[in-house]
Amino acid sequence: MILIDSLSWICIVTGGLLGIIGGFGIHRFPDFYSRLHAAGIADTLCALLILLGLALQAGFTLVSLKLFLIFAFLFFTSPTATHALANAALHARLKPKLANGKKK
Amino acid sequence: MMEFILGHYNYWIVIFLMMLGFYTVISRGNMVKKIVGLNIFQVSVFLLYISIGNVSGGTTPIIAEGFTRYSNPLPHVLILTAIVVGVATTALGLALVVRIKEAYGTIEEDEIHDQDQSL
Amino acid sequence: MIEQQLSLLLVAVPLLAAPVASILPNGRLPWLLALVVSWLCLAMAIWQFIIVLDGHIISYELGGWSPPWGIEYRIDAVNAFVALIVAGIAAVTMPYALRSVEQEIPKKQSSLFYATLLLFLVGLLGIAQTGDVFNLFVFLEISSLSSYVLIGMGRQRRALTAAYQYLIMGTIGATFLLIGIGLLYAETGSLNMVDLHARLENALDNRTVHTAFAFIVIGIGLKLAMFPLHQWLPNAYTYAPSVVTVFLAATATKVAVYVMLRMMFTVFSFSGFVRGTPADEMFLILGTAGIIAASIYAIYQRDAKRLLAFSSVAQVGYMVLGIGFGTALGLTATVVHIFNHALMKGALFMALGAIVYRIGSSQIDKFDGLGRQMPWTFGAIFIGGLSLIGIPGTAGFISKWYLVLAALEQQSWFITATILLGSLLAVVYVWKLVEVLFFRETSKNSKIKEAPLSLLIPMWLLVLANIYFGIDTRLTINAAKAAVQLLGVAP
Amino acid sequence: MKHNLILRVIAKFLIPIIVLFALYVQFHGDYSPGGGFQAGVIFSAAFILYAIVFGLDTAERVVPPRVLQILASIGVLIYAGTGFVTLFLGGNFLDYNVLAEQPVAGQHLGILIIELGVGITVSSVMLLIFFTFAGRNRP
Amino acid sequence: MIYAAAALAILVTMGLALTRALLGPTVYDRILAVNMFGTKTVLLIAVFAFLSDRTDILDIALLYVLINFISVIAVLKLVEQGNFFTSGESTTNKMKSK
Amino acid sequence: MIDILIDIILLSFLAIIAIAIIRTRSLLAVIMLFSIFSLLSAGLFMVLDASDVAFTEAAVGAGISTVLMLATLALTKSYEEKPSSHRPWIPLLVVSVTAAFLVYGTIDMPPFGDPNAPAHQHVAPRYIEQGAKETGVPNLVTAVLASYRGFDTLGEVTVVFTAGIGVLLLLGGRQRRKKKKEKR
Repeated sequence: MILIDSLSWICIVTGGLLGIIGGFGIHRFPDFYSRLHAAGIADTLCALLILLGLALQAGFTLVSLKLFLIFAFLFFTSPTATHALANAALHARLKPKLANGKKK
Repeated sequence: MMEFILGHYNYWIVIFLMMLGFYTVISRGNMVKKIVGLNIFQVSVFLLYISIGNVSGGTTPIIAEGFTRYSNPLPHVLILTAIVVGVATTALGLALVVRIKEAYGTIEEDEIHDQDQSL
Repeated sequence: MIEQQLSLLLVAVPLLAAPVASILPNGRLPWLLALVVSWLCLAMAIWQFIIVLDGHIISYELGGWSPPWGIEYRIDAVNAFVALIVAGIAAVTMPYALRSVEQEIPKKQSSLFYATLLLFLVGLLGIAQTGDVFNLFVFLEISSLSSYVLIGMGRQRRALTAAYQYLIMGTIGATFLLIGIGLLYAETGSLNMVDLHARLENALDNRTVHTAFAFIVIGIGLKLAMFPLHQWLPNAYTYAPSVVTVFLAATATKVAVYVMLRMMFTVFSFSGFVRGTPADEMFLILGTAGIIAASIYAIYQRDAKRLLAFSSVAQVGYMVLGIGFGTALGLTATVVHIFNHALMKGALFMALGAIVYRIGSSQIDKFDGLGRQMPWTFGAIFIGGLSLIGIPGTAGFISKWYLVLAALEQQSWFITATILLGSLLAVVYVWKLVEVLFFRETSKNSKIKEAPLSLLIPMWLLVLANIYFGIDTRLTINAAKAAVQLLGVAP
Repeated sequence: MKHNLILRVIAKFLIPIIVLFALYVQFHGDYSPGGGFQAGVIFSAAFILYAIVFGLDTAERVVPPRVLQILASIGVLIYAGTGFVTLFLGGNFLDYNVLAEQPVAGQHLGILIIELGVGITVSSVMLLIFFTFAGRNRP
Repeated sequence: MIYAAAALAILVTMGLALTRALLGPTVYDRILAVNMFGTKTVLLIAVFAFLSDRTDILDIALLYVLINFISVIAVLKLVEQGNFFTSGESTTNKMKSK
Repeated sequence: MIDILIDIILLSFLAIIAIAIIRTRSLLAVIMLFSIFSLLSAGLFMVLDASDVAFTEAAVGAGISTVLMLATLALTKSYEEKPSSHRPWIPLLVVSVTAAFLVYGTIDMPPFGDPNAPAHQHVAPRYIEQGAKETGVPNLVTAVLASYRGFDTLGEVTVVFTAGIGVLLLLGGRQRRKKKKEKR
């Protein structure tokens, strides 16, 4: 029992921290694409960890099924949205900020 | 005094929100933005209702084991209806905006006013 | 069985008919349905009115739940009277609608148009019947939403901006009403009007209730086109299709006046919340200001529909005055004026609709000499105008008479003078119409026929009603007196 | 959207799940949050997604607007009709007690039926509104 | 306790995302921030469901994911194609990034 | 306690967003901010124990309203709001007076969350105590919505229906572009 509790603690805390890091990421990175990157990775992992932590608390019930569904949705939709977003930005000729600092 | 503030801060922020929405409606000339403002105004009124219906220490009014105190379901019902009314109004308002754009070529109230005056 | 369910069926039958009308094939079928339904409603409204006229109160529990928990329809003489007006106007407007709508609305939209018209009727009847403040809000929104659409169906593009303006102001009004209802609920825990009244008796000093009162009055005031809040009304009436103008002008503001009465007397107790407070003065000031300002505006209009619209704002001023007096005489005047004004504005706008049907415009400078080519329509405008002024022998006289009596009773010479001045101004703007229609030369090459019978008959029905109720006042005055008693003001 | 293969695949996969979720919300609304209105909106959201990804024409082939309009009317008729049925069974308007032998069973049945009516109307109206907006100005 | 901590962390992230949505600078940044904000709201609701011990409100979180996805897709459709009727084969690209 | 904290933080987020909406000129950004506003207010509804309302607000405000606004934007092609030439102080005056009235009204209001407030004492207890027994539905909101106040819901459905046919009437017909002159 303690094992599961502590596991879920770890998961949730890491998830929360990752979320905050991602939040800083979209401020600290210089241009849109790198922000996308930060948001994309940190976001999905943060969601995964938090939902996993919650599922551990809930045990093997309908609740964890719902949590799994939420995660599945997030897992599919978040990258899709991110992908579509990157696509759209590229399509609109939004130039990445390159090393030499030239912007569109 | 402290107790009074703690007991009413929620209403006050909600009133502030309401007034932001109301201000958007009456001060902006852009028709889409007016409708956004109207929505904010209405949502804030919904928040007022839900605040009224809240019971501290209560839970959402779905009967379940282990809970004895539930928040008041009646404001929730009223607000469900009001939300629907709100979206219906929004849809109609936006439809009118689209038609106005087609007829006048603009959705700024000032310009429409000028066009009507010059007729 | 029908008798017990009557108060409900009055609302439920058109409610059932509206979705049916929307899926009927375009053409005359939806119109026929609307016609039958509106006549059925009139029959039910008359029946209901007869039941309650002797002081009987119908209480109908929707869903079988007893009042404070469920929604109640509570019909007394006031509700029944207002429902009768709405159903009556609908029943007269529907035959008129056929030709007028065929001309103004594309044929492929006719079924949807009649469905919306029926929904408008549902909303108004629902407001009139209900005894629950939130149910009132819902039906108010049904009627408002359908009226926004109906106004937007006008042929000129300004109809769209008029509808939009009305939508914004109407929604603000409805939201204010919603805030008021919410605050009332927070203080009492009830939504039923009678129950609210009982629970507000000992909350006279409660500041929340005062705020609720203010918000409800302003919210309804917007719907009512009470003087400084009337900006939506002239445009809406001017650019809406003729039928819609007739219906809107004859019913919508009247129902709003009724809601105001209901709120002031049934929900809040007038003597507790209005008398002796700034609200009391406010009503009188706004009423007089409305009468004078709107009448003067009316004189300067170049569009006949707009002229009458401003006249409507002025007439609303009379009703507000009656409420402001808060005496039995004042209320009688208001209730009678609700009825009489529906009759005269119905007739006048129908006549204008007939002119629009023939010449396609409501600009006064295009009316030259039209009265001689369309004598019956002109007759309707003439008699309707007399009634608007308040010449003895017409319905308009009765309500003005009671209002003057009420003012004299209060020994308020200023207000008496205002009422008379308002009538004088009405003479000016009615004369403006009559002069152009009858005494100007007809432009030579125009050959304009009299309006078709299907427009003339409903129009003259209302005109004759104007004369009839100007001579035989038993029905209106008795109804108004019964109404006033129920509102709790000692005679 | 160009190059949107991923979007299409995901949408194809998601839409049935959304519809399933809508049905769950519709019929499980007695026990958990939700009900006819919410279900109707979710249902229409599924089709809106379909229309956005696969094009309005395709979506309108699946559910023609005329059908939607009729469905919208049918929903209201189901609701109001339930009221009339209770009238004929001797109760007041919308008094579901008379719908079954036991009042509580009648209530439950009545609530299910009217929620269905709400769901049908809301989903079709929302979809209809979206189609009308999206289809305006179509070449 | 742990739920409260998680809720706080999520709130902080939401605040950060919100500032990005307000600052922009491009429309895509805003969409990105809105998307992130939506995801975090979902998590907040899931956490709150446990916090208040009413796990049946997890349905709402499920709904949020969907709605959030749809609105993001709708914004992209508008930005990319400027209309809602094409199926995506043609690109009219009426609106450049702001 | 954490409830109150979440409540306050979410409310201030809402206020920030609302101010941003007033100040932003780009309509696309306004609409996206509005979408967040709805989503967030739905979250707040949930924190205030109104899960059904949260459900609806999320589906309607963030879903349908946003999509419709975006569709409107696509049709009107107006992405920027033009600066208003109105004088701002008249609306400001109206708003301040209204706000003052409301704040005056809240002074006598029962404290937030007070279980002894009149709103929770009169009609509501019956719903909570008897609702599930009388209707067989444990979700009290559904019970009240569909049964006790079923007629309101019929009205609500009628409102939706009205909006549907209203939009069809206003936008359904094919555009009549050629007749522009006639329309004046």
